[in-house]
Amino acid sequence: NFEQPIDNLALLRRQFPIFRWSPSNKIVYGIPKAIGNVSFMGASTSTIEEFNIVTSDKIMPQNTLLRTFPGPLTKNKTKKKDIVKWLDGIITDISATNAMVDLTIWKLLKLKLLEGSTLKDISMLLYDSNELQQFLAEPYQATQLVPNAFRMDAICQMKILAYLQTGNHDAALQLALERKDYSMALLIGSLVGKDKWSEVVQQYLSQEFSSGSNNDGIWTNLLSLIFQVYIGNSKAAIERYYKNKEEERWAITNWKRITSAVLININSEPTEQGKQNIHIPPIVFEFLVEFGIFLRQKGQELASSVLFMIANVPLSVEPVVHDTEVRFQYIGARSSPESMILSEIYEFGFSSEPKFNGFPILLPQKLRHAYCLHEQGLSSLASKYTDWLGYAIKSAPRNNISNMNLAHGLNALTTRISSSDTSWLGKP
Amino acid sequence: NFEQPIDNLALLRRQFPIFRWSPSNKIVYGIPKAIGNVSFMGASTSTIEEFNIVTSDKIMPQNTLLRTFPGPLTKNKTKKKDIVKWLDGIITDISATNAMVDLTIWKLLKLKLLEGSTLKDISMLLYDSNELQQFLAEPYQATQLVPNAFRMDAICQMKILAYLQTGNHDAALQLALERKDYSMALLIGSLVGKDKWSEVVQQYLSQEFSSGSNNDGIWTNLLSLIFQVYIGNSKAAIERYYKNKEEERWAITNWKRITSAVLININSEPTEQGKQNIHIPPIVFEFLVEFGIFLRQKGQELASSVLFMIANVPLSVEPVVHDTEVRFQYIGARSSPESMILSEIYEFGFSSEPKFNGFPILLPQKLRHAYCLHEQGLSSLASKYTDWLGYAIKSAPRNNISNMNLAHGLNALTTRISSSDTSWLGKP
Amino acid sequence: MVAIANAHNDLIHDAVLDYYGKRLATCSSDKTIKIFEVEGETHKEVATLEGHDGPVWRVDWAHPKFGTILASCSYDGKVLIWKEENGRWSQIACHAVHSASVNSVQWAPHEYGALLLAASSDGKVSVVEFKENGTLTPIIIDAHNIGVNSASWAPATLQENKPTKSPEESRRFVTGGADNLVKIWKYNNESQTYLLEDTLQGHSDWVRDVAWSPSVLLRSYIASVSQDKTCIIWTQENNDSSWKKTELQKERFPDVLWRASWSLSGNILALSGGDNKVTLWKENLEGNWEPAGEVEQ
Amino acid sequence: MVAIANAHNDLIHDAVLDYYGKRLATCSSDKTIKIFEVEGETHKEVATLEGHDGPVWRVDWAHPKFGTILASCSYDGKVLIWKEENGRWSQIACHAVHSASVNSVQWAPHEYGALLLAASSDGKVSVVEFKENGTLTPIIIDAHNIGVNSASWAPATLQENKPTKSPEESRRFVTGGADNLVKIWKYNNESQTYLLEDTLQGHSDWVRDVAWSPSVLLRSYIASVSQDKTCIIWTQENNDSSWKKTELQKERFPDVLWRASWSLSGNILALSGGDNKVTLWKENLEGNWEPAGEVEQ
Repeated sequence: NFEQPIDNLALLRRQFPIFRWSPSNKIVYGIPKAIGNVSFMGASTSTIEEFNIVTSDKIMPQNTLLRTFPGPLTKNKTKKKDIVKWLDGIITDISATNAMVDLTIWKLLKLKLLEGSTLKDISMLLYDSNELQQFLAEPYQATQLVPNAFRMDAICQMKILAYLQTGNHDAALQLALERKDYSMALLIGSLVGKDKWSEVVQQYLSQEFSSGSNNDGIWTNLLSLIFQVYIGNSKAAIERYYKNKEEERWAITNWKRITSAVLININSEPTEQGKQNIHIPPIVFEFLVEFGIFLRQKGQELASSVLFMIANVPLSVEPVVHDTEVRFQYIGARSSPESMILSEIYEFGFSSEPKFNGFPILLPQKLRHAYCLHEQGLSSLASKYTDWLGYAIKSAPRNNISNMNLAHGLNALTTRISSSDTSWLGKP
Repeated sequence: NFEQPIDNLALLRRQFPIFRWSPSNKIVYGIPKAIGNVSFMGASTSTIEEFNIVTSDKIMPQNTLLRTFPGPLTKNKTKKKDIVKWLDGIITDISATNAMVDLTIWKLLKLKLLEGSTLKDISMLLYDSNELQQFLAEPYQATQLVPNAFRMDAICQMKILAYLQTGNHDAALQLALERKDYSMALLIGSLVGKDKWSEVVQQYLSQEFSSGSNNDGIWTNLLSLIFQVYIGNSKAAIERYYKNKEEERWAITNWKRITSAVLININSEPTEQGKQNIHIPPIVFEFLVEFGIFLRQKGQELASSVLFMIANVPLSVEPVVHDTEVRFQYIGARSSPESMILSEIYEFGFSSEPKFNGFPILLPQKLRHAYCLHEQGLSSLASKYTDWLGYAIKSAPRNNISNMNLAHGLNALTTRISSSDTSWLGKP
Repeated sequence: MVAIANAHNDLIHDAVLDYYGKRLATCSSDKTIKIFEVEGETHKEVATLEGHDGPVWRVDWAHPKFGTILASCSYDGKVLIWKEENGRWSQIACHAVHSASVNSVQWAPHEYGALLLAASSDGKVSVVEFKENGTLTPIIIDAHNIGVNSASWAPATLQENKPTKSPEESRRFVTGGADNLVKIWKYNNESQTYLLEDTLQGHSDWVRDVAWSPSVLLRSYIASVSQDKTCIIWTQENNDSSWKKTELQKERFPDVLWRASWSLSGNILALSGGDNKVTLWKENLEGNWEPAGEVEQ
Repeated sequence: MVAIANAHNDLIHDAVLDYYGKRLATCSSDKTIKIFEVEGETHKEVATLEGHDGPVWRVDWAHPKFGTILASCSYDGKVLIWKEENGRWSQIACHAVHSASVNSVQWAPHEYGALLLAASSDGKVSVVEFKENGTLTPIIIDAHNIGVNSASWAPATLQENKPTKSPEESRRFVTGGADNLVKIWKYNNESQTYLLEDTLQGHSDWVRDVAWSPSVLLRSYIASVSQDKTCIIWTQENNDSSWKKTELQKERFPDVLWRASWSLSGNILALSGGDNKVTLWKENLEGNWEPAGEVEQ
């Protein structure tokens, strides 16, 4: 575009639409009647025949979430079953509007609030393994057992024992692998530590399962992952996905099925009565967090949020675990109304913990929630939030920048709400 | 023996030797000259021609341990290297006197006091695995690999994956075992938990190693034990020895070799400078304690003491672990001078712990130590112990029965020491 | 709804409501500014402000705490300040530091005082403070070669200062130029001027408008629209990290995008396009921008 | 070393030193008791006590806090108490509750007062307290059928009482009988007598002597020696658990074992055998008993 700089002359030839928000929550706009340039070199005339002034809710799409959400959620006051009921309605609404929308997060939050939910429920939400039952039900023609693998002879076995009695793991392992005796190699690997164990598992799976199966990738990867997770080696297992493009793609594509398989393999403990939260064993927690970090770093914000939510990671400015920069601050894109509401429900799920007092990081998002309500013309709901926030700010440290900014923003909003209430266009 | 009760007439026909200790630490004795009955029905005449009165040390065997031991050992005062030196002397002495005596405990205490000792040193003390090196050095004719074991086909593999995705461990494990694919069975076992894992390990070892080896018992038992210990399943592994007589015998006979094998398989951590105690991982601690309990319950007091000592179990009236009645109160038979001294050295090994103030349970044994010294004519050493005990009792709770008895016994001894000192037979 | 018909006879370039939504100012290629008062469903034209020598591009109302004050900018290179007292409008100041068309004018967040930001085709932006004693102390910055089309203030936020000092305001604004660039500027206390903080490349033709989202406290959002028929959303996590670029939609718009305007909450972005449409946009949960309707006449 | 020659002309059954080791009492089938005073390497016979009508089996010195007092027991069924005052010996009491030979006599730990334990061939043991007013209040217990050969006090120890009360003494003794049994007796405050606490079976012939180790605070040790040529060590972990039996050595001794005597610390056990030998024994680290020498004339 080597056009000579011709100042804003273009503006003189075009009437474009005018649209302006204003601080008063009112909008002025004017749309030209005719499209395209005004008459060629002729006298310019505006085709905006009329300006309209309306309140913003008149032209904004009604946001059902914002309008119906029973927030702000308050410990000891809001009832879980009310939120569950609300979630049910929203889930029905969304799927009626758009069958393609992924409702995983909404359904996960519902499960987390519902009494008696199990890890199996969460697993089934991510991947309905019932479809596998049919495959499993197919009769299997047991073939004659014909030796097709290897084990060590007696002398080798004695050598293994001797190596172990001298503490020489490496030599023992090497001998077992040389003789392709993977059972023995796995046992020795279990002695040496997580890293060695993982290495042997990986080697075994890739050697013994590389042929014959038509989707070997999933087969080997998923098995390997499950076995490594349950020996507490999630971090190393997931590190592979960072290094290998193919496995990275596989992990991103199949994150739900992977997570489902890990969750369903948690040995069910006897359910403790009155226990609110589903208990996640530390080994599985490690998997959820490490996989969540991986997905986040590959741009899968929502998937990573789901994993963090299953793991009950608190929303915070602190990194999820100490050796990463990844933080779980909001659910999804924080500026969206969905994010506000999901984060608030998630936060509420923690309120059964005795000392829980809310996530400080959510305060700005709640202020934004109030702005959005105000903008949608839902002033009384907005006031509920500003009242709630006013109370929260009072009990927060004063000389904290973020709280100072919060107080400033809250003050601006309350001023606006009260001035628009008394203005001639305000609601009665 | 249907002999008519004939009162003590037998006494009238026999002159037996007279020997009496007395509270004064002096002894009176008279030995008859002639042996056997006095003249048949004849006039009875004593053949004790003479009574001798001597101080007890004159007829007691000199106890080198008691005489030379640099006790009482005092935190911040006694030097470790002095005890190590003394132990060296004692070890030389004992082995010079009796080559058959087991010096394990003495050498173990020395290792525990020596800076820079490693778990490998302890392992080698229990069993010198160097003798295995020769066997390992023998050249091994690698034979052609011929399939002699089994692995699943592709369909089976898919079934395993499907079972795991539905969380059905049992079915997956059953299938793997049916197809004799132990590698897969072991992997699945690792998912299910310690008990299942142990079961599979056991099944695998007994199936795959029951033939061809000439000492399969040791082979299978020891391997099985090592693998179970390192997955944290020592308790279950050792429970087998209680149930199976043959394994019980094997475990009792080979306790040193077994313990050595477990210790040498601890993955060496980088040695922390200035760390006094050898670090025992919790998993191995569990083994040491459970195996120690087993040995104790099978009457192997000293062996069990060695295990508890390696595990750094404190001497206490409390059970070693909560689910047993077994206590580690003293090392060996508590009334023996060896036990006193070993316990005191063991106790001293803890004195590098900042708040350690001695094991209260050792106070009575130390009082006995003082009595023994007094009896041996080592009055000034005895006084060192009574002084030490007097101080210790002052800082102990007064209304405790054991302390009241202790104070009473200490008082009796100090009275005796002072009265024998001033008596005409006392030392200058 | 209030409908005001036939405000000007020539092209109309801007229409702005005041803080309370009671006054509307419009401006036009006919060189005039008109003031309407709206009350309920009625309105009346109360003034026609004449003073510019060329088309008037933009107008902006000052915060009511400074009085009823309007700023305007024009092709004639001037920024004029207008004030109403006792129902009478008059020009109270003229800010004439630019040598070519002044394309945008915006009052700063009221917390900073009566501070005006102007962008000009002479390649410069100026920030001028109207002090109580009537003096003007303009800061003039070379911003974009060829010309600056638009400039927009960031909302007022506090930032950490040196450990010993209390927090200070983080005064920033964004500019969009005929060099296809978007630039971020920040006030520097030591040099007493605005320094370039970041240069954002993304457009392939003139940047027509830039708008900094008024929403405080969460991350910063800037929308830039261009002659290249695209809108880019620029986001910054904290006040000091780098800016991330997101295209509003993958496909180009049918025509040039002229203006961008954020709703008060920052929740909705309105774009004025050369295809005569005003389209609304919102960010969804996944962080993608999706249509939120279209404004119909 | 002090050597005292030819004390009696008939069989000698006992020889006992007093608390300070300054006086020796011996007793004999010649029905007399002799008292020797020892000083340095010298000794002199100071008294011959006559009063029993048969062989005198055992003598025992009371604790010096009660004065210079000796108890003796005899085939004549009597226990006599002797006292020295101003260098003169006299019989001060006669305890004659038994209907057959009294085979052993022992003063209780001095903490309990002047309490004497006697064992008789009439199958009974008696505990008699010599009160300050001169009265005797004997407790008589059926202990062993056929006859009791020996009885020995446990050392004085305190035991827990009811939670609200202060600790009480645990008064116990052991008896060995012609019924091959060893029995443990314990004083019961309510019934004001000694009750059978345990019966220990292990010997296959008359138990000739029992000796309770004087060592307090660790576990209790009792040695019992028998006509069956064995010695058994009975141990009890706490004052209330069951007794564990250990044979001193696996093989039988060459002849009957007549007497057992513990050293003050409990560390050494001396056994008098029918083979004319006094052998010494000690417990080793493994809990086995091993020889610790032999006493030579």
